[in-house]
Amino acid sequence: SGGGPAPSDSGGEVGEPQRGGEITVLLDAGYSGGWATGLDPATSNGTGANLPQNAAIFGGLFTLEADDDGSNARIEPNQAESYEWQDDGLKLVVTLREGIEFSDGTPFNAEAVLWNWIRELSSGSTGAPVLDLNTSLEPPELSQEFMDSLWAALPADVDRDAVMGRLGAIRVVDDLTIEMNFNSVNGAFVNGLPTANLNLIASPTAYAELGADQFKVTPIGAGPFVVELNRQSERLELVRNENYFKDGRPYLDALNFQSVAGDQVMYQTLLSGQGDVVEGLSAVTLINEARNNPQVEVHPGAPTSPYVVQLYTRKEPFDDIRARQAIYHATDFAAIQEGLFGGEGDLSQSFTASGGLFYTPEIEGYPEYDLDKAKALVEELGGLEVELGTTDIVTARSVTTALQTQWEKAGIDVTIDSKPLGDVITKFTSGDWESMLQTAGAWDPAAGIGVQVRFGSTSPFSGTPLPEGATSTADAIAKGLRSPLDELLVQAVATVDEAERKAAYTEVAEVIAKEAYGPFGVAFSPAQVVRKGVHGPGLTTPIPALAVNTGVLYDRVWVEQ
Amino acid sequence: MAVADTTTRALLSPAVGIDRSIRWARIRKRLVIGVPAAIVVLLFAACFLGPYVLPLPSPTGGDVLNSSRPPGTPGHPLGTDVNGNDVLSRLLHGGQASLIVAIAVNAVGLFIGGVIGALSAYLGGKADTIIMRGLDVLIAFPSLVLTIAIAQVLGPSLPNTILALSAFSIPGVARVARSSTLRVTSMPFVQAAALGGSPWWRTLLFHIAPNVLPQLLNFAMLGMGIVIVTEGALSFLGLGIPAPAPSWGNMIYEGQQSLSATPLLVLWPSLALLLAVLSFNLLGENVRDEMSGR
Amino acid sequence: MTDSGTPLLKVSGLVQEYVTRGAGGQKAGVVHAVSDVSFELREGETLGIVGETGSGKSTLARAIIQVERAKAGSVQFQGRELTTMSPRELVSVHRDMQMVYQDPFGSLNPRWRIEDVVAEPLRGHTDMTKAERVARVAELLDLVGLDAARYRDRRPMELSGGQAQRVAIARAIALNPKLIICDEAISSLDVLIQAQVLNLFEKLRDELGVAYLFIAHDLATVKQVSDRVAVMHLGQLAEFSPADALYAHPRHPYTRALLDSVPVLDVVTGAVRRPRPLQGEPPSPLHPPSGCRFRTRCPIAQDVCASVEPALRDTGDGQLASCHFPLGVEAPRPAAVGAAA
Amino acid sequence: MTGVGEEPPVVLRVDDLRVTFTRGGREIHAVNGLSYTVRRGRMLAIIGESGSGKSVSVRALMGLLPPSAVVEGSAVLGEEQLVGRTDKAMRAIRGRDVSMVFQDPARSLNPTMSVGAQIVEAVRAHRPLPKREAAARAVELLKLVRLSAPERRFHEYPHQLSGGMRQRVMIAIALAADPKVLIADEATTALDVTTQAQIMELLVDLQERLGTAIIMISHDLGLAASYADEVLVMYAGRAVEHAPTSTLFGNVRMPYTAALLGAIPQLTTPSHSQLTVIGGHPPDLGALPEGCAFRERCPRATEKCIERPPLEEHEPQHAYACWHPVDQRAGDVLSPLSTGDEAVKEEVR
Amino acid sequence: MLRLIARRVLVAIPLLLAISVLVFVLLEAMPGDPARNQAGMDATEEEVEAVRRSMGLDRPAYERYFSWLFGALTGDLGRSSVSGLPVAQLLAERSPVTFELVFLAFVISLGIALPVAMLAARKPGGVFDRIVMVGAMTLLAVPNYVLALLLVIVFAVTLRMLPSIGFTPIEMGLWLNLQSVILPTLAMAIPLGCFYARFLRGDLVEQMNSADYVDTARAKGLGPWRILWQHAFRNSSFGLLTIVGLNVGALVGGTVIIEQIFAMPGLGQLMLQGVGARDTAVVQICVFIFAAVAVFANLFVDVMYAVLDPRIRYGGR
Ligand SMILES: Nc1ncnc2c1ncn2[C@@H]1O[C@H](COP(=O)(O)OP(=O)(O)OP(=O)(O)O)[C@@H](O)[C@H]1O
Ligand SMILES: Nc1ncnc2c1ncn2[C@@H]1O[C@H](COP(=O)(O)OP(=O)(O)OP(=O)(O)O)[C@@H](O)[C@H]1O
Ligand SMILES: [Mg+2]
Ligand SMILES: [Mg+2]
Repeated sequence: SGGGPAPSDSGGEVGEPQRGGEITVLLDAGYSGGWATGLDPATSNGTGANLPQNAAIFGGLFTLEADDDGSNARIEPNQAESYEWQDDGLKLVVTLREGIEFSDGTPFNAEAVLWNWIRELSSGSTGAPVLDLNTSLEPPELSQEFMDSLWAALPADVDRDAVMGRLGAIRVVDDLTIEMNFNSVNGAFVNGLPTANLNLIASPTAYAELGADQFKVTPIGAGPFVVELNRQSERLELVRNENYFKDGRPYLDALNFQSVAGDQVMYQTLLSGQGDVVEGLSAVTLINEARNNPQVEVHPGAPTSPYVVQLYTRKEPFDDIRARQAIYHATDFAAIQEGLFGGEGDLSQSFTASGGLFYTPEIEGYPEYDLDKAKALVEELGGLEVELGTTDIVTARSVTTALQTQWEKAGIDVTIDSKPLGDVITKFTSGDWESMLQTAGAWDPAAGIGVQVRFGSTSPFSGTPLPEGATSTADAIAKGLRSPLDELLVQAVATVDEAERKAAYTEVAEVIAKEAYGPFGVAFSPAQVVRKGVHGPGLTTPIPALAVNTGVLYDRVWVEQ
Repeated sequence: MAVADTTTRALLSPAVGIDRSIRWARIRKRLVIGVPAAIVVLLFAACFLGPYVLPLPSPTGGDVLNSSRPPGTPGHPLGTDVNGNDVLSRLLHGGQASLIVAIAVNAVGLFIGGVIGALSAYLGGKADTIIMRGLDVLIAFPSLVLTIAIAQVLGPSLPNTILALSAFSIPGVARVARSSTLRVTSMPFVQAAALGGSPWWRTLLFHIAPNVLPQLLNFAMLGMGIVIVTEGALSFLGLGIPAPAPSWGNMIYEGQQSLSATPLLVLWPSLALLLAVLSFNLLGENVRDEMSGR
Repeated sequence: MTDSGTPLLKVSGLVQEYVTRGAGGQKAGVVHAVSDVSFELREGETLGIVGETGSGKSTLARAIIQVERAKAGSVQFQGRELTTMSPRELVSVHRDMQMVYQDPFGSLNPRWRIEDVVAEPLRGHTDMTKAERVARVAELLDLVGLDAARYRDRRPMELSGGQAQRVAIARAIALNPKLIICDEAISSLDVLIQAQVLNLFEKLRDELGVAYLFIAHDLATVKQVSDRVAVMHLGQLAEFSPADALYAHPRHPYTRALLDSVPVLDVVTGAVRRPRPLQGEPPSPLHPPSGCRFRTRCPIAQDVCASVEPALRDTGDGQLASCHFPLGVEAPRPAAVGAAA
Repeated sequence: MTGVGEEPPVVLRVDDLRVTFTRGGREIHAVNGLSYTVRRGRMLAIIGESGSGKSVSVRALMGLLPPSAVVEGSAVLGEEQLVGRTDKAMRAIRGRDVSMVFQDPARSLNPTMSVGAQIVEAVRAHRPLPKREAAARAVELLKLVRLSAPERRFHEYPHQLSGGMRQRVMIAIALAADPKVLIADEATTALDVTTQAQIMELLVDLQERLGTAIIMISHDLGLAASYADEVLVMYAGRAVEHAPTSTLFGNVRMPYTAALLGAIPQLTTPSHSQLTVIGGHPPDLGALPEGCAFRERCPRATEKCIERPPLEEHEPQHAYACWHPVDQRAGDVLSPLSTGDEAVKEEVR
Repeated sequence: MLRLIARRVLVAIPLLLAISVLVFVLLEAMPGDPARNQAGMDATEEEVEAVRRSMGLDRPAYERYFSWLFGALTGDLGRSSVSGLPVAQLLAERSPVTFELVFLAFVISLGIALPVAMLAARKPGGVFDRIVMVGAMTLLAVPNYVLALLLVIVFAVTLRMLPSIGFTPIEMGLWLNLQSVILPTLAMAIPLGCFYARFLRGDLVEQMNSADYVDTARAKGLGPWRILWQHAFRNSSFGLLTIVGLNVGALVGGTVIIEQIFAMPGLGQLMLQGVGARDTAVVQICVFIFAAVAVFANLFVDVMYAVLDPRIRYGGR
């Protein structure tokens, strides 16, 4: 990948990892610090956000790792030993590591994975990936015991035929091998796994013992830590899993997660000694402040998701490409990067950044900042009035304010509408918006709230034009219609070949630029701020954010004693 | 036989000043109202005239390349904020918003609450009971929640903020209005007015209102500070006057999100707020004391 | 009682009760503030009303002028029944019936100028022009002994108590009323001022022929202005007599007790008569004694007083008293006479 | 009433008492050199118009004036000088040597404390009695003031008592520590005539039984005449006439006193008789005129009155401050200003 | 006394019902679709419809209100649409935190107000009085969220004496529990205490200057403190009580912000999250509890009047 992230400020020699100790990690209550729907991967709606908790409790079949400078990020098998695509990318075969046990001592085997995957796909969690599974296969004979346990773990009103279909597509090959059969190639599937609930495998025995409600609170996995206390969305206290499959790990005796409201309080709490790590501090002023504080270290993340100003092309004013181009020409993200982010982060003309896959900093035909052109276009349009929405987060608010200023210089009249996430979602789904500042992409652009969600014509969070002949999103889905951009997006995942995918994504970026669907800007990743003496991959060495936040590898986090 | 004087005075004077010696008293008397009044006038002048008289940049649309400048930067006496906006300019414009909100909310509260309370007391009987029960509901209802709800339903904007905040200033005013109307209506001069053939509206307008209003005004003065502070609390919950338009409340809110890095951004609006609240309170109390001293 | 034509004011069977409420608003009892009071008042006559505190004097006044509607009974003024009148009709009645209150400052709106205060009834009841009103106000202020030029622009707080009370009187007489009700109108004034105001009342009576209902605690004051006097006790009329007769030979033991309680100083000789206090506590208006309400404190009470409520009746010389054993009257039972003598 | 046999000893000697308030930078001379003595078991009545300084003069003895008051002169009670004491030193005297009953019994009692507790408090303020004994003493006091069912009343609250009963409780409180002097500041003004007579009767009785000296303040000349041994008439902060009761009312010399008498309606005069009226206001205590303070309202005033007449015993035991005294015995009345109408117009200068 | 309480409770019932209707209406009026929120960002229309049905949102509003009311009355508060947990369980977890905060805030604010007001009223216009009253007015003007952060900076960050966030339940030790609530409590109690102190001081001074029974007490020879406490304060306490009663609503509502700053797992946080997610069952009951606390606080105040004021206790004559 491209240019590495800014070097960390840590300085000094990092010694050998030491065993023992305990840390408290502070999480933003508005995002990763909220786990109101619980930690059962099958029913949690927050799998994407609750990466830290899940990494600690479940570990995961696969993890995203990177070199110490954050480059060369790659998917590595963790509880899995390996994976292999077969049948031209239509069948994925995953082999598990031998000898892993859940923290309750029960075996972690292919059947357990099957049980989890079926639940995770069938329990109605909003975190469940939409997969094009080959459900036409006849399900194999499964033991009555297994089936009973599965049905007991599924919602009463589950669509039993669908479950049987999934049981046909996902099969246990042997005790350590499981396969998944697809109808179409999904080149992003494995890359997306670390943020998906399918990555998290919980103990079926424990589920049966604890019952659904309790399992949400104290789930049993095979990760490095075990839940000791869980106050939903407030505090999670974990202790070392003595049964952990990696020798000598985890280093820490105990790990706590504390949910805190807002950057200032998180930072303050860190300084007061009540926390050791702030996972993801995004207020630039505070990051700068922290840099000057000798008690703490600041480690910028490897940026993957640039800001994007999404434009709603299906109604005025952005149904006119000139209006969209005017926005492009009026937007000077370089100045914003300089002014708001102190020159940190990447400037990107597409939906990924230096830490992510398929990063292309410059896109052909991208309408660059050019105030005169913008003015001319606005004049041609006879003026332009725009509402610019944003999620109510400090940094995002600053960016919109800066954008407003820039756009107004071009004669565009801007009102800002900053709302909490829930309300932003409502605005999107009701189509009641004109332009929206969001972040696009992820480490793999297809993963998480990636390019498909922002630009696919049938996504409720996209403002790109509907496919020809479709009257609404639902209509398009029903008729199976696709816009040219949709086709490209499909292509980009319909192969497991990286080069092919990169080519397709470059084309996607070019189409977006040409059609002026939305200017991209700074990719800035929140920084990890840690107390001196805390080390670990994802904390003191950067790992690109898979979707929004970094997947810290908590089994390798250690503190100097 | 000073019986008469005491009853009348009691109506007009909720508090009795303390005797203070020395001839400071007279000077003090003037200062005690003059100083806060002067500060209030100055505040208004600074906020409503300042921006047009002083060579200040716009409070919004600052240059991001010129952000987070320290106080004393040429052209920016108080520096700039993260977005590169001039802090002094924001402070003065923010004052406009805050003062407008405070005055408007109190005006609305005073008018609606006053009318409700006065009518309730004046009508008495069933109407009074029904109105008072309704107010009980509003008073028991956590005001912040009500405000959040209204602000959510209507969306953040200056007029909606005023509306939402009024919702919880009304019941308080209504209560005060009711009790002092009750007191005034029980005064013989109101009865005398009826005997003098004054129609009810004349009585309400020319006898009751002028005697109830001072009390309400004093109450409103004390309410000014509360409104300004609460407007800030609304920002805290993502409501209130929408950014980038400044108000003292949302400046404090935005500043506190990086308080330890940029404490000055909180300090300036807080000081302005403090000054305003202090002088409004002092003015309200001293004017009341003065009126009672007559 | 009277032999002339229609009386100015005729009150009959007037009853007023208040429900008192205790903690939490539950009913604690009924105060019988005025119980079955009847009397008449002729034009230009002054009726004084005396009685202990809580005996219902003010309540009676309020019920007559209709600021509070009575529970039962009738009030006829100039032959018109007031208790059934609508508030609108009452407006016209108030032209001829005005009131002066105890607290001179309380009865003047502190924010109004004297001129406006006095002009208020003129504005409310007449359609005088502004100039006419100004002239009339000057006339009225002059009549009550205030220099119009000096006082018209002042506010009540800038007056002394006596001056303020005169303003209130000027307002009351603005429409040349037939009846003025004075509820303790001079009690809050200083001795010397009291005299001035009393003289003013007398003067107005002479010049304008006003009738008064003059309520006061002080028996001497009442005597000073009254033609007839009503003595109230616990909501009832104890005695109703021509003033001089009542003071010379009270019929009701209660009247006697009141008179005995007042120290008498002969201004000329300096001789004094010490009060002879009545024994016992006044009964609670919530639970008035059965029969005669005075019997618990009455020195001449008999058994019959506890069972039979005495009616107000003529005891000779036009003196009405509600007592089974009126004083100074040849009574059927010698025991009673002996006790009173 | 007086002068029979040995005069009882003097308990309180007030000499040239002066009280000055400072308000808004102006000095208000509320009391301007007041002197009198009170003897054991005797009653002194102080009468005068509103604002003549009656209350201020007695409150000065108790140290109950606000801090803005400056008290000068001397007031010796027994052996103790009352003027110039600190508040703390005054505390030991209040209630024990001199105590006070106020005008409005409804407001002078703490509505939140039982009657008994308020008396016990007064008892224990000066004698460290155990609670039980203090309570017994309180009941005794209630009996002393002839309150019915004292044991029950002990536990009742002021609002449960009638006005007269409340004033009896006030008197009980005032007597709690056996004071030498009891000050009754218009103690009966707020009461009914019937109750007033009862309370006065009680005071006289206590005075005789306990030997307490009483200073009684009143507007009511008749009341003063009926009960007091001596009467002192105040005007504008000064005593203008002072004599034993019968002497004074037997022949009023001071025109001001005569004016007061003439203005009061009498039970003995017929209805609709004219009252004698004088106009004008008491002088502004912030700017007292030279000479006789009553001069400007006095129908008998002459040039001479610009010089202030001293209060002197012009006749045996009859002191007054006037150059042109009236002689009631000689039939002097306060003409020519009998109707007061003209006077009314003179009112404001 | 029992009758008084019973009466007041009876009056409170329609009041609470009216409040519950008001909450319901407000929640209905808020923009946003709970079903959509629940279904997530990439759910299809059909999925949303299904969620809507499963949440019962397809029924008319009044029907939902009555079924909620019926449920609440029979002890079934429903489940949070966000976490799927029973609301009753959430309440059981959350209410102790909020109640502890509110209770302590009251105790501390009164604990500040009483002595300060007494000392100030002892010598009105004196040095202490002036300093304290200006100080009180100043603190009153500082928003509680700023005060909270300042407290944290001083006591948690700089002095490291107290935790800056979080709540330690009382089961883990009283001291730890108190440590965790002291800063949030102070942030609420200081402005409130200043308010009470100002009010009480004014009332006390007025009593001391103009109440006749204070004169009586002085005439008895009582010392200034005893007069202040036994006479002036007793009578001032009614006014204070009224103010306290009126304030409860505001105070309880104020926990919304304080809990957020201090990461306290209380009702305020729960409600705020609920509002964001249109979690009707949760918001409904939270607001209801807040209102009920205010209503019952006023009921308590009324009863206290009766306890403290013999005029009410023993009725009139
Ligand atoms: N509005 C009211 N509600 C309840 N009771 C009342 C009301 N007004 C008067 N009373 C009661 O009615 C009785 C008569 O009261 P009223 O005021 O008429 O007496 P009064 O003779 O005027 O006494 P005072 O001489 O004290 O003025 C009293 O016991 C009083 O407590
Ligand atoms: N605290 C004070 N400050 C200033 N002046 C005062 C104060 N108290 C009393 N005075 C003045 O002192 C004068 C005498 O008042 P005082 O109360 O002694 O009169 P009084 O004779 O008792 O009258 P009343 O009959 O009305 O009780 C009055 O003019 C009054 O205004
Ligand atoms: Mg009355
Ligand atoms: Mg006095």
